[in-house]
Amino acid sequence: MSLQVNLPGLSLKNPIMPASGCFGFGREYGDLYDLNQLGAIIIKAATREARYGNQTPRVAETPAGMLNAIGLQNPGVDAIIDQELPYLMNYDLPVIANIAGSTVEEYIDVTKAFTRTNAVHALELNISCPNVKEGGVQFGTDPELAKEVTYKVKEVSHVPVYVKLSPNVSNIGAMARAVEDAGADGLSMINTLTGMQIHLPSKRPLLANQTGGLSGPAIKPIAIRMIYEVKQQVSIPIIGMGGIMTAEDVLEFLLAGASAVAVGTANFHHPFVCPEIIDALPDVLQKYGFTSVEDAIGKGHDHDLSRT
Amino acid sequence: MSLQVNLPGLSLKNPIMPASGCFGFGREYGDLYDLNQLGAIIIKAATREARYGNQTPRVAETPAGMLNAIGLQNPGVDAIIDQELPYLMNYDLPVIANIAGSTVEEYIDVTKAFTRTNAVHALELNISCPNVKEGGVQFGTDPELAKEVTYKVKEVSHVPVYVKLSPNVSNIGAMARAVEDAGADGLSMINTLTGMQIHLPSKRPLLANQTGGLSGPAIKPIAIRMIYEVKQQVSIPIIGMGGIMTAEDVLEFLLAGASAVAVGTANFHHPFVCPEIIDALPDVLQKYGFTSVEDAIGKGHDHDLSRT
Amino acid sequence: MINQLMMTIIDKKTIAKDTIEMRLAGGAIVRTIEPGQFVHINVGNQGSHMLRRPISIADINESDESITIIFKVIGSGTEDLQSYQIGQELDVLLPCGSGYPIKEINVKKALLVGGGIGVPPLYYLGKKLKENGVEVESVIGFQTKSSVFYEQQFAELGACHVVTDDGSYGWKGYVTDVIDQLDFDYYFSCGPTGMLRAVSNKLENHKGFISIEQRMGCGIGACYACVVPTNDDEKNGFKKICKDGPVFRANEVVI
Amino acid sequence: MINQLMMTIIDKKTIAKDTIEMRLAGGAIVRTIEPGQFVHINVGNQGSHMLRRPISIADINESDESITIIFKVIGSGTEDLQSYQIGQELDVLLPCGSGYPIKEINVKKALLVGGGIGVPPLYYLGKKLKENGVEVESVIGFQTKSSVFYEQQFAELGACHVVTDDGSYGWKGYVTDVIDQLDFDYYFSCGPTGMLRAVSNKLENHKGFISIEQRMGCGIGACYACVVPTNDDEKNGFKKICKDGPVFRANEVVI
Ligand SMILES: Cc1cc2nc3c(=O)[nH]c(=O)nc-3n(C[C@H](O)[C@H](O)[C@H](O)COP(=O)(O)OP(=O)(O)OC[C@H]3O[C@@H](n4cnc5c(N)ncnc54)[C@H](O)[C@@H]3O)c2cc1C
Ligand SMILES: Cc1cc2nc3c(=O)[nH]c(=O)nc-3n(C[C@H](O)[C@H](O)[C@H](O)COP(=O)(O)OP(=O)(O)OC[C@H]3O[C@@H](n4cnc5c(N)ncnc54)[C@H](O)[C@@H]3O)c2cc1C
Ligand SMILES: Cc1cc2nc3c(=O)[nH]c(=O)nc-3n(C[C@H](O)[C@H](O)[C@H](O)COP(=O)(O)O)c2cc1C
Ligand SMILES: Cc1cc2nc3c(=O)[nH]c(=O)nc-3n(C[C@H](O)[C@H](O)[C@H](O)COP(=O)(O)O)c2cc1C
Ligand code: FES
Ligand code: FES
Repeated sequence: MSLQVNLPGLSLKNPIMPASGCFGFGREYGDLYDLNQLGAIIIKAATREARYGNQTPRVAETPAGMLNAIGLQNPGVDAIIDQELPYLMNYDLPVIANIAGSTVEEYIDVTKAFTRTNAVHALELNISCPNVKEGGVQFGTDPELAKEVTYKVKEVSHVPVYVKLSPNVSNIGAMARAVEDAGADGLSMINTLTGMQIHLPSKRPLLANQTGGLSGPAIKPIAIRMIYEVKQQVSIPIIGMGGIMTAEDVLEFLLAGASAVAVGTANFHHPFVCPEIIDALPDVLQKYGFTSVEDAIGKGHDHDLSRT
Repeated sequence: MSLQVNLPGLSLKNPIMPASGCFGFGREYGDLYDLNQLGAIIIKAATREARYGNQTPRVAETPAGMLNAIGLQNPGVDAIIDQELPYLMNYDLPVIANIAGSTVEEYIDVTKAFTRTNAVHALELNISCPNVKEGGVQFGTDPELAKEVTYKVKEVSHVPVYVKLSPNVSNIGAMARAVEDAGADGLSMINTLTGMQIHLPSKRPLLANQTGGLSGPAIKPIAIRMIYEVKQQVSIPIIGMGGIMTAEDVLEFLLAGASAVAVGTANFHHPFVCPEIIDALPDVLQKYGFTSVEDAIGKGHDHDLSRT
Repeated sequence: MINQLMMTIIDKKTIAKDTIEMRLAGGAIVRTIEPGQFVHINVGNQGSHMLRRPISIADINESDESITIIFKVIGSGTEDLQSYQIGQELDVLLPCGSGYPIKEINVKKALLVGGGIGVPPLYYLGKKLKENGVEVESVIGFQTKSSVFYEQQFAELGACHVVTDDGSYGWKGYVTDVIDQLDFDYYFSCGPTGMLRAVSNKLENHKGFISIEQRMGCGIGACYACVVPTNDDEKNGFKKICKDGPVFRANEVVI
Repeated sequence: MINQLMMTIIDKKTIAKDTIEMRLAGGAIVRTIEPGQFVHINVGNQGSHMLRRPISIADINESDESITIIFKVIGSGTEDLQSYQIGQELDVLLPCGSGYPIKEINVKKALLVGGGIGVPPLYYLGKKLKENGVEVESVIGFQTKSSVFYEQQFAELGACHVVTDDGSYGWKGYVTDVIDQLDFDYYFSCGPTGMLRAVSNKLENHKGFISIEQRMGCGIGACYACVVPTNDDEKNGFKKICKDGPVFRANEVVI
């Protein structure tokens, strides 16, 4: 059973990768299992300078999900290149660098910094982090801004660029088409939905940042719907994510139109979830009549017209 | 402990009401318990003519939630007035009629029809049902259209009008301000988020309508966030809903800024949930230091500035 | 009147592949149950499932006021249900729906036609019919030998023909290959939609009742999840399977 | 190395109001545990909780390779944990975090200062210190008499002073009312943040270690949920409580 998937810049031995922000730069999970099992790794968001991020508490548990407001804590792109990427070069593992910023210039600068290294195989443009207040949200909800930042990053990037879409929009298709027009090589979807939990004893929002991003199984139906919708409107490939816990979930994303998937929150619930999904995937594909991963991609769309 | 809440057109003995579409027109739950225990009832959406709705399957279970695509099945506003409302007049129970339509004219006609009766105490304008394809979605995501339909319905309504907002938007605050400007007496939020589930054996969307509305505890953090955000931008009262299962959940909605709440999906899980929440509410309010329901409304906002 | 009860599991057996028989202690209410009605079960130990699962009532034991259910493990809800042990309690709504109207019809010889997990409700129906002096013959179909259950129980009610898709047990083929060779004045059928369609087509000149399935929300008639169009001329005519059904006159609804 | 184990519950007792002591059978790995480390437990029977719950390791029993945890039921996760019975298995990550570096310091007389659910990790610490010939004195604080636990166990390690907020047992007041009258060369403290702040202020001229809590995601250092700023001049300096902690030198981090 072939799990191989080829995407712009990425030759994946299987379609499973940890999602950005949920796997650090790989070291901690690398202590638990051999990262070479993974299809790829998406590392934590990089900004131009080091950021401390938000105050704590930064996470809350919700029904079948969680909220996070880490706030893009990271040591800055240069430190990531110097201190984190060398560790990952020990592995035979495509690296996708997630980049964030408050201004178009910051995105460009981070992208340029990554051109210094050949340890990164693709960029994931995080235009959707709901926890950055200085304007990050704007990029993710306004098609024109999304287009502009995509276009400018493409101009300076030496590797393919995937744009990560925010689900907090009225029209996900319009966002997807805008970034495709601007030259994006692929899409990542979805990022978290903006949510809040109020802590009853203190009568205030539990997260110090007040709002946080909702992830986990709770949001899976939204992710599936958005991927299904976008798949019909663009021709670039989609990396799907949002609540994946099992190999069955992966197949659901493939059917909806994702060509590969990322696993986020599930790593916290079960640290070995990625290799376990990879192990289980061939049997699940076979059970539902597929002969390879590529065979399943987008197959949830074939029946559209046959249904009454 | 006073559970009393007064809202435009509605004098509620307690803030708990079943949500539209989850309680029919009251008969079935009226067979299980005395509906007089409820604060009010929001009845199933009415359209001008009878509608059959979508094909089945119409519901799917999701992690901590469900999808529905009923498609506004109802016997039409005249039949509702003649055949359903008389049953509810046996109770001492404010009735909120949920109204839906594909065009502004349909909303106006349904509103006018309800002026024939004095059995309805308020209208809930459903501009957000994601399952109506002929344009219903448009009203819910475009502030200008929402403004127009609100304004026109207000012109012909003899009772206060609550506008039910869709969470499938980039900017919930803008929607809320638009309908407040147009004269809405209150807001209902949130309706369901558009989602999808793919049925692996058949490789197609499980719901015949393909997409459906996501409800239940899964969406509670999104509801709380949106209510919290809107509360800071409007001065009309909010009926909150989205995933309420317990009296603690009710308090969370009150703190976020809701003045009353509606319970939807939880009725399917546990048919006696509304009276049980009403029974439990006084102790929960007291546990967290409140002396009445009104005392708790909006109290989650008081600490905004004191937090570092 | 529908009740919500915490019912204690007093017996639990695997009676065929992935097929569990459970007995639940109820109370006086079980005496009011009619054949064809169902229970709506909260299968989650910790609210892990938002929707209840509809399961037919397969038998009533008046002496200890218990009901029997038989279910097949096909997904996450029935898996959780299977994990309950004797002595534990289940949160159950019952009795739901409208059963076979056997008091309102004049039947001498009944044919029961069941397929897979559609077999259980026919057992209590058959028992009641026999009690009322009706002659009962049954055809029950399964995928394969390991899935067969309750042959003995049905045989006690009258002639019982077992059919398997692959012929590994009983007759090979579908229930429809057998039923038109039999003699009866009413038929009663429950099973997958495809089977019900085939049965009601084949027996279109007979009077009969079918019991149908649909994904449910409330299970009590409030949410309109489980509607089925009616076969008459009324525009937008429909029935709710959870309340008006699951039993309908053959050809009453469009399946 | 952190392991994921299915650990069998071999003992379970209520030792104070809402306070449960559980023993979990581990295997050889328990011998590698240092005082102050914690386990990260998947408390949901059916994946009902996305996040694991961090609970300190209160004791190690080398003979049967088991660990002891003591937890207070304060919310939905600890309620589910409480519902597990002897014989059932728990999905546990262990050992997590960095413990008290007792091998690296030269301590003769140790003061343990614990508050509420901060008391448990100090017990294994005290045991190890005593094994190493260190004199141990402890001050453990609780809200009220019914919450007090492990007085006897601590008394076996050395002098033990119990304090309750309401004076219903032992000394009335806070642990800080007692500690500065005592003589020691290192202190070790664990408890609510307010208490830790008060203790480290009061004892600012002493060397000591504190163990702190924060809401966690991964529990292994990957998600940055549990950071705490460091007290040095480095810009953006921080530590991860789940990995670099939960034990820190007093004044190493900003609490
Ligand atoms: C009136 C009625 C009586 C039934 N009686 C029996 C019985 O006696 N024995 C038995 O084994 N099964 C019976 N079923 C089918 C049973 O309800 C499903 O097998 C069960 O709900 C599957 O749940 P799951 O979580 O294991 O499957 P999943 O596929 O994981 O369930 C997902 C959702 O789909 C629903 N669903 C899936 N299959 C069906 C189905 N066939 N009918 C209705 N809803 C479905 C579930 O209730 C749940 O909401 C009956 C169904 C109905 C409507
Ligand atoms: C390193 C460490 C060691 C701990 N050791 C113990 C111990 O030995 N005994 C004990 O009773 N408790 C201990 N705690 C606290 C324990 O983790 C919480 O009481 C528990 O997580 C509460 O879960 P809940 O679902 O019952 O509460 P909820 O309030 O329902 O939990 C909601 C979320 O908040 C988190 N949370 C709530 N309170 C705390 C807290 N104080 N610290 C961290 N996360 C919290 C939960 O883990 C969960 O993610 C420790 C915490 C940490 C960080
Ligand atoms: C703790 C946490 C941190 C995250 N950090 C980032 C990030 O830095 N950049 C980013 O693009 N997405 C980030 N995400 C979003 C995830 O990559 C993913 O899109 C989302 O969580 C949905 O997937 P899941 O449900 O599998 O977690 C983060 C999510 C979590 C839970
Ligand atoms: C089966 C079902 C039918 C619904 N029908 C309607 C409707 O007719 N009109 C409407 O405004 N909202 C409708 N809703 C939305 C609910 O009123 C409510 O806004 C939403 O479900 C969130 O609340 P909950 O999580 O408590 O269910 C429906 C929801 C469900 C689950
Ligand atoms: S399941 Fe709700 S009406 Fe039938
Ligand atoms: S909990 Fe994830 S880094 Fe500490």
